Amino acid sequence: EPFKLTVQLDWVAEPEHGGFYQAQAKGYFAEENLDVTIIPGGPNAFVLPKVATGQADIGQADSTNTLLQQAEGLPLVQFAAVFQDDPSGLLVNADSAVRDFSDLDGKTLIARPEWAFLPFLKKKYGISFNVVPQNFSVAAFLGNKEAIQQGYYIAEPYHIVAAGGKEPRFLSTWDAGFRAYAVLVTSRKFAAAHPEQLRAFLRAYIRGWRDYIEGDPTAAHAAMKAANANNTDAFMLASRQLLIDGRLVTGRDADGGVHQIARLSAERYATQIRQMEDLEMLPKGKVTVDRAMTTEFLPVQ
Amino acid sequence: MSRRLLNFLLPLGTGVLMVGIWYAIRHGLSEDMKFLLPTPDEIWAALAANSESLSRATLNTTKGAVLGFGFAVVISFGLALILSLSNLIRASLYPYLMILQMMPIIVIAPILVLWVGAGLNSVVIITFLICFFPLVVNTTQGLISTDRNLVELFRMYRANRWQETFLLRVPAALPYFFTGLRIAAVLAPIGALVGDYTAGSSAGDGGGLGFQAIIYSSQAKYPALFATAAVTCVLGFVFAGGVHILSWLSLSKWHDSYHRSDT
Amino acid sequence: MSRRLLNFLLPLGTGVLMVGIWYAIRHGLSEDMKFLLPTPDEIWAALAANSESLSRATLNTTKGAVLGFGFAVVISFGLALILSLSNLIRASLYPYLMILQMMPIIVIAPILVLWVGAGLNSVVIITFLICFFPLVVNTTQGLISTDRNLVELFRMYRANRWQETFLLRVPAALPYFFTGLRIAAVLAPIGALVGDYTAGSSAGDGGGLGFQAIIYSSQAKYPALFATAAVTCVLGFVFAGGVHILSWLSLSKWHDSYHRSDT
Amino acid sequence: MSVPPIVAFTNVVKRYGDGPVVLDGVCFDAAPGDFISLIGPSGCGKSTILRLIAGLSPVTSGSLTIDGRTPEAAAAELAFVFQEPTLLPWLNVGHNVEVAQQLRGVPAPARAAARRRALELVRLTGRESAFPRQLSGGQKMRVSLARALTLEPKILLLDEPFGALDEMTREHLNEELLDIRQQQAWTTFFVTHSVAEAVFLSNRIFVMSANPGRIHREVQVDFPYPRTEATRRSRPYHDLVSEVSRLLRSVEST
Amino acid sequence: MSVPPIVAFTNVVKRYGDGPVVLDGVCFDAAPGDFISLIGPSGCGKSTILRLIAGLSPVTSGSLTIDGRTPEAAAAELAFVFQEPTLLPWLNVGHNVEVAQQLRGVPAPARAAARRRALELVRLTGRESAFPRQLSGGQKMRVSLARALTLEPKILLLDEPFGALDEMTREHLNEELLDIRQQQAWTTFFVTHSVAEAVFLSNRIFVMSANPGRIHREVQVDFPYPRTEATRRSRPYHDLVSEVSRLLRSVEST
Ligand SMILES: Nc1ncnc2c1ncn2[C@@H]1O[C@H](COP(=O)(O)OP(=O)(O)OP(=O)(O)O)[C@@H](O)[C@H]1O
Ligand SMILES: Nc1ncnc2c1ncn2[C@@H]1O[C@H](COP(=O)(O)OP(=O)(O)OP(=O)(O)O)[C@@H](O)[C@H]1O
Ligand SMILES: [Mg+2]
Ligand SMILES: [Mg+2]
Repeated sequence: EPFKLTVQLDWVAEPEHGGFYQAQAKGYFAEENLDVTIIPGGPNAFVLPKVATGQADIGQADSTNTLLQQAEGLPLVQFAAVFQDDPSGLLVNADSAVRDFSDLDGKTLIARPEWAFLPFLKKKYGISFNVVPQNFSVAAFLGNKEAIQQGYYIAEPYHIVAAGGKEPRFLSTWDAGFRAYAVLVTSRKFAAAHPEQLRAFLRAYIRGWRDYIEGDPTAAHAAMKAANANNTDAFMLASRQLLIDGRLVTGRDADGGVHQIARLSAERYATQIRQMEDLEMLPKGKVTVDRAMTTEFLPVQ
Repeated sequence: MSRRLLNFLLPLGTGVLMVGIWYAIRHGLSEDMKFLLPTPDEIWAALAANSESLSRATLNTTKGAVLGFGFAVVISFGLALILSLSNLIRASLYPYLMILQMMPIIVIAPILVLWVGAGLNSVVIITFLICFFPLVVNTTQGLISTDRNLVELFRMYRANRWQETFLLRVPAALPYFFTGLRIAAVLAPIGALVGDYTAGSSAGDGGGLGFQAIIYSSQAKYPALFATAAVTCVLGFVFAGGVHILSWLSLSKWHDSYHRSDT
Repeated sequence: MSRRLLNFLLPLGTGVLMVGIWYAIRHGLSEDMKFLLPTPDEIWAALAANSESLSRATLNTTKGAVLGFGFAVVISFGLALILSLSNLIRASLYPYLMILQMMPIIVIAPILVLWVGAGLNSVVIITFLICFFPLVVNTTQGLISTDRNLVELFRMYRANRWQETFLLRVPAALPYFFTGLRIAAVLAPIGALVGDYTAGSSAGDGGGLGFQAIIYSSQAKYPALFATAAVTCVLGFVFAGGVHILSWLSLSKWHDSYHRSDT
Repeated sequence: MSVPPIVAFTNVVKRYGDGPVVLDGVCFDAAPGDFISLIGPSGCGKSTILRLIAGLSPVTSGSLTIDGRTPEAAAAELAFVFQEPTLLPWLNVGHNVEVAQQLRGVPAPARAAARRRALELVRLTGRESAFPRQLSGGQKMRVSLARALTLEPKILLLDEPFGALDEMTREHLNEELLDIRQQQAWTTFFVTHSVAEAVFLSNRIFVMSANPGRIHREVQVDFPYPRTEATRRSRPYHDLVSEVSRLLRSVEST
Repeated sequence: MSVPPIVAFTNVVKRYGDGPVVLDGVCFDAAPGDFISLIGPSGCGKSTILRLIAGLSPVTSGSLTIDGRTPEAAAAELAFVFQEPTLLPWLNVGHNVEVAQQLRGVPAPARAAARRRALELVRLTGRESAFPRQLSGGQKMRVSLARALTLEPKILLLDEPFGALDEMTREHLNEELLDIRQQQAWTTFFVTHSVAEAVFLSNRIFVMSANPGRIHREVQVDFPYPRTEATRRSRPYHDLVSEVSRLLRSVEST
């Protein structure tokens, strides 16, 4: 009898969830004897509290936010990467004078106020700027040539162009040395109780991603369209292409490649934790690498 | 006759004026801002183009709004009856009702989602929370504003609590009650919308209008976004229209608000 | 005497009861859900720990709430005066006021931000939009519910519009007006909060309570999040307290709602 | 007294809140079947006495018992026509008349019969479906009276029920009142400004003085019931009316 | 007629909405200074006539002019005591009395003097700061009367102003009314149910019949003004009272 497992997404079904949907559509989960239910997210998916309280078994989130919530005592563990780098970054108009992070000094940024990257930028570049909340809208960006807005590398640029705007320039977090992951998390309880199922899940998930970016994405796209009527083929294809070109799944570093899919690096976590401790976002010593993440469910290389 | 004509013409006139202003503002906007304010025909087109997902979303939001509004009416009515009993009860309970109303949705949403699950349940509760307060406050005020002479009449005939409440205070409170209802009717659809995008779920049949609004907004589909808003307004008008009719049926025969001068 | 004592004890009693229920619910929550509902003392500690940023945020939100509420009172009063003039004017304007109220904030926020800039301006406008409708509806209903005999008295003495309005209709509408005010007072702080997290700005002194709430919420700092909510409630209580006092001063001498029975 | 009093005032003092003394040391016993008229200057406390009996307002000091009980406990057997017509604006005339019986739990069919009788008595048959705001002042007062007459109370309190009525309707109602009283044997308290009416209707008249309100003098009216047009034309009747008028004048000019 | 009429009814018909005919073919002219009493059964349209004159309600057909103008245009020179005391509940007695003058734009110091005079007249000096809900029925009516008396109107409409008052206050006010009238020369329309009062005060009495309301008969009262206690005791006065009473009875029994 297949093992039932629920996955809570952070947003509505889009190519950033390609790995899940391809694995689901192609039956990879079933082959591992898993019965996976994918719950689409949205503007307020509350992924981490849901996983922490057992309302979902696995969730997708970003590593910084997860570290913060782990520091507050949520019994979570990060156990695989979705993206080797969190694709959240800053969008500026193509012909804006802002080319570099240091140019942000004194500017106004439209971003989620809670985004850890913001204090990081201030500290690293010794700059200051003003933050206005981003409400999932690109209006301000389209309406104001000077706007600087938080966006998702594989989504907002496409919509801006589709709405008649010029292709924006993307200032990425990784270029600033802020190496956050998009990750999968589960609760400590679930990890302790079902290690084999998590391993099986990751095997199928990695297969799914690999198949999605290297093979034919039609199956995943059909499934995502069914889950989210707002998806168009054009968008999904473009988004997938950005995801491939940006090497988000496979890794941008020299050692990148399909073997890197879902891998997490303890060293990068150590760096991230140190950075956040320096920013006083995390109390010193409150979160340790081995409490925060584990690689034990990833396939052995 | 001519007055009856005016009754149609004036609202029509302001309607035309509003659309005129709309076009004028749009005309005045610089070229690269125009997208912010789609024209009514663009909105209409978007409505047609997205009719399938919008009608599904509308159905979901309507469910949330109707249920939330319904619970708000019933529960607030009961609460108002209790609150109207005495000053002391008001002093004891009112602060907690205020807290219920003042709890930011952002605080409530995660608790709700974890407790009753994202989706219709949460949407109904949030709609309820947004609608119930104006109803409680108005109905209570109506119940305690009953003409003292009439109250004495009932006391004198030793009306029991039930009779005093339902034969006297409730009918006397109707003008206030309908005022609250008029407010709540307009809050119900936005309540459901807010509920939807703070604690809705796209699972199953794809969320309601709040979900759609966020998606359209994030995809810069402004005509569709405005179409969503338009649908919300229509929903609100249907609610308000219902309240209007009920109010007319209950009050027009006797209440001074329906009789400005005699002829 | 003993009644006066009861006047303190009963509210205190329900207060204790509420805190009891709070602890009971928390106690009943499974271990891994407890973080969702911090205890009052945890909230208090978070309040103390974050006092600096919270007090700055409170100041900002208070500004937004006071200004938004103030504009709502003044403008809705003026609007109600216009709406009370005739049925025809109501039929012509009311739908647009409803639309104003029903426009989802999510549609308005980006437009506002582009138009008046994020920050205090936008927060004030959003607070205004959230507060003004209950005020307009209640005040209008009050103005048109004036006792017909008194209206005839004024007509007979050929009172001009100004006199009929300010010497008759406005005082007669006070019970309704204060009912609206009681609702708006509670909506003002949450209005400012919503305004803050949809169109606020961290410029200068770092945003208001809405900003803080988002940050605390996303970081699972629940005690601090509840502390934010508590501060919002206190703000609301201050507003409501002010309205309560005003209402008492204006109505206690003559309105039936303050005279249940004579002694 | 052989029969125990149905209403007993002993040294009753009444103040509203911390206002001046409105009634001061009011003492009297009313026997079952008494028809007591209260006359006196405006503001002397006539309505207040009725309100105390009805239990609408507590006495400040002294004691007041109805049938040996407190007014609150007793008043199930009481009907009151207030000085101002107190109609429910959302009910039509018919329903307004029925409402007192409804409060007493009388079932709807029985109510309809009483309603028709009472409306006929006050000559408002055919106005059942009018709303209070469509009535003249006197019509409203008559509806209010009809409402009280649908009950068969032990104590009937009438606060100037005929003040707004023309003489003929007034006389008609005076006679009807005495008629029904013969059958139902109420104890009646009747406030009026017409001395003639008081003398015609009552067996006892309390002439009150004001500031503070006191029962200045009680006048016994010994004409036998039933009283008729003939009573009205009799010499002793006219003499008594003159005497009470003189009493009233003496009270008011002090 | 040499003097042009100040109030002229020509074939006035009145219906409220699509209700029955309330007034049917009412015709009369009132000369300046006339004191006209309206008597008739309850619901015959007395209050309606006053409301038409005050411009509170439009005539359904026929014509009605005040000083040659429409009632709406003329009414700045009019005072009206409604059948029910119509006080602003949020104002104390003093302010309620002043409000009519305030509407006429009289400055505050002048108002205070008129208020004091009027309150003294209705014997309510010292109750300035009471609120309407603290007054007795007769006191409310007197405040309402005092309010009208602060004006110096050309036309005074009084709808049973003394119905709720005791005889002595009533006579006192009757005499005061005639006194002030000597100085101010109002045209007065006076609704009353007391034939004696009507005869004492007026120079013309309209006896009305009901269903539909009509002026059944006009009675001239030729006693010279000023009228006094002596008038009240005179033979012709008593005869006229009896005659009018008879008229009224005949009207009502049809
Ligand atoms: N607003 C109204 N709508 C409908 N009918 C009305 C209205 N006002 C009065 N009527 C009717 O018109 C008739 C005359 O009323 P009006 O008040 O003039 O009588 P009245 O002579 O003053 O009687 P009363 O002595 O009882 O005061 C009555 O039958 C009454 O029912
Ligand atoms: N609710 C109240 N609060 C304060 N004072 C009151 C109240 N009701 C009545 N009074 C005062 O008590 C006194 C007696 O009032 P009451 O109504 O009994 O007089 P009344 O004899 O019925 O007069 P009238 O003939 O004018 O109706 C009056 O001076 C009045 O002002
Ligand atoms: Mg009285
Ligand atoms: Mg009348």
